[in-house]
Amino acid sequence: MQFSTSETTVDPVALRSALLHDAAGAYASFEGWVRDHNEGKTVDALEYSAYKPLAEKEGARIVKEALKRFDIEAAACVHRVGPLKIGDIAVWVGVSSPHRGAAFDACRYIIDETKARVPIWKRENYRNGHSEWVNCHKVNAR
Amino acid sequence: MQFSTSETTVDPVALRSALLHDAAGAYASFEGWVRDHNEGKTVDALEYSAYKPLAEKEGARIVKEALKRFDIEAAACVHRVGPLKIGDIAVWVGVSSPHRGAAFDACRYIIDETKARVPIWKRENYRNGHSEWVNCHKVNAR
Amino acid sequence: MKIQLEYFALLKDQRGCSSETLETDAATPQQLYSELSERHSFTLGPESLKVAINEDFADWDAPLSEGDTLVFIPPVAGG
Amino acid sequence: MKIQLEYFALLKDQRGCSSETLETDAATPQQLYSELSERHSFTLGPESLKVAINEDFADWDAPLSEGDTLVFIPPVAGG
Repeated sequence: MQFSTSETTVDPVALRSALLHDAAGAYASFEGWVRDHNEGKTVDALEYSAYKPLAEKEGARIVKEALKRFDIEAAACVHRVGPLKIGDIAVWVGVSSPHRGAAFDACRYIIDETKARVPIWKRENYRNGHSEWVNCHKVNAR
Repeated sequence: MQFSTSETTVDPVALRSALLHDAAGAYASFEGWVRDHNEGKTVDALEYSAYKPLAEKEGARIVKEALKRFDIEAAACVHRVGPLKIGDIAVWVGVSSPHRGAAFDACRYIIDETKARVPIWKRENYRNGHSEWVNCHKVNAR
Repeated sequence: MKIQLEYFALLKDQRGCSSETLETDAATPQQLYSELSERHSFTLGPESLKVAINEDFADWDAPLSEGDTLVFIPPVAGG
Repeated sequence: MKIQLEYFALLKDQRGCSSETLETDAATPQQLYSELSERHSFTLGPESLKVAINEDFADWDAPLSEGDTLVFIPPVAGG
């Protein structure tokens, strides 16, 4: 599957293996890691929530767009859902291609479009006791 | 070590671990894989040769430049030397940073500069019995 | 007609549930969001939301049909 | 004076060895490459090479000193 959501830890090694091709000379990958802070606030934990059927449909469209736009061999993206800890992989993107320019461009396209278009939401829990749905501009007591 | 040459298989998992930081939210990596063809010729095997002291010095300079130019946490690059097989990792670059733009930009900077400046040479052995030092414009009988 | 609604993120918190079936006369998502927004004091204006009908993106003025599943999509924050 | 030379890639193949110590009157890498190029029929012109003296990049017209290690660097092809 070129785009999937995952309730369990993302394994970059296994995911990378699926993109190996003898004809591919370049491999670019991206990982989004859960950070310990955001906009000056200390983050203790967070969760991702997805509207799963549409997230996987829209994600698959994004990967297909990348395969069409760039000269690449293969590409995939996995996004975690559920509660995550600091340092966990929140999102993983991998692209293999004949040459490196296309691998970088496609990798960046996939993560940029995923962040902009895929219906997944992040709730951050801060050390100060508040939590917030990121980008929804509203702070709620935990 | 931020830049090294390696006689043995490159292990992206171990190398990635060294770049983990709680403050880093983004990780971009690049791998150059040995391809089975180049410019229309079938490649059976190849070797990399390095002028090691200067390669490691120049490589370290490149990584330091990336740390200065881009808002990143950590970066590293390893280049294989000696005989390689199809599918082997020839070069690996990893960068961790607070935000993804800088991770991609720094990763690309390091691989571009490494390919342009670091004294490492590639000899490809072709199925037709010839071999060639790539970029030296001279075909020798094997 | 009956419309199935699913709520996510801030809308789910403000509605206090993740899904409901509504009997409504609203002809479009726009009309329905306007009603719901008033009833539940949603803080997100329609300009910051997207709409999905039956698991695909749709226009705010798409016609609603009996049995449709409708989702108002708050600003996303994946990655 | 004595200069230590190391050869890599195509230059190593064409010279037939990876290093040698030379007694030379050449004052600069430029003069020395010109001599060696003629002697060993090197196919790479100086415009496609770089120069390193004592493990760092140097200019073609840098002065050579007794005991220097000199490397002519063919077009690189890492990655």
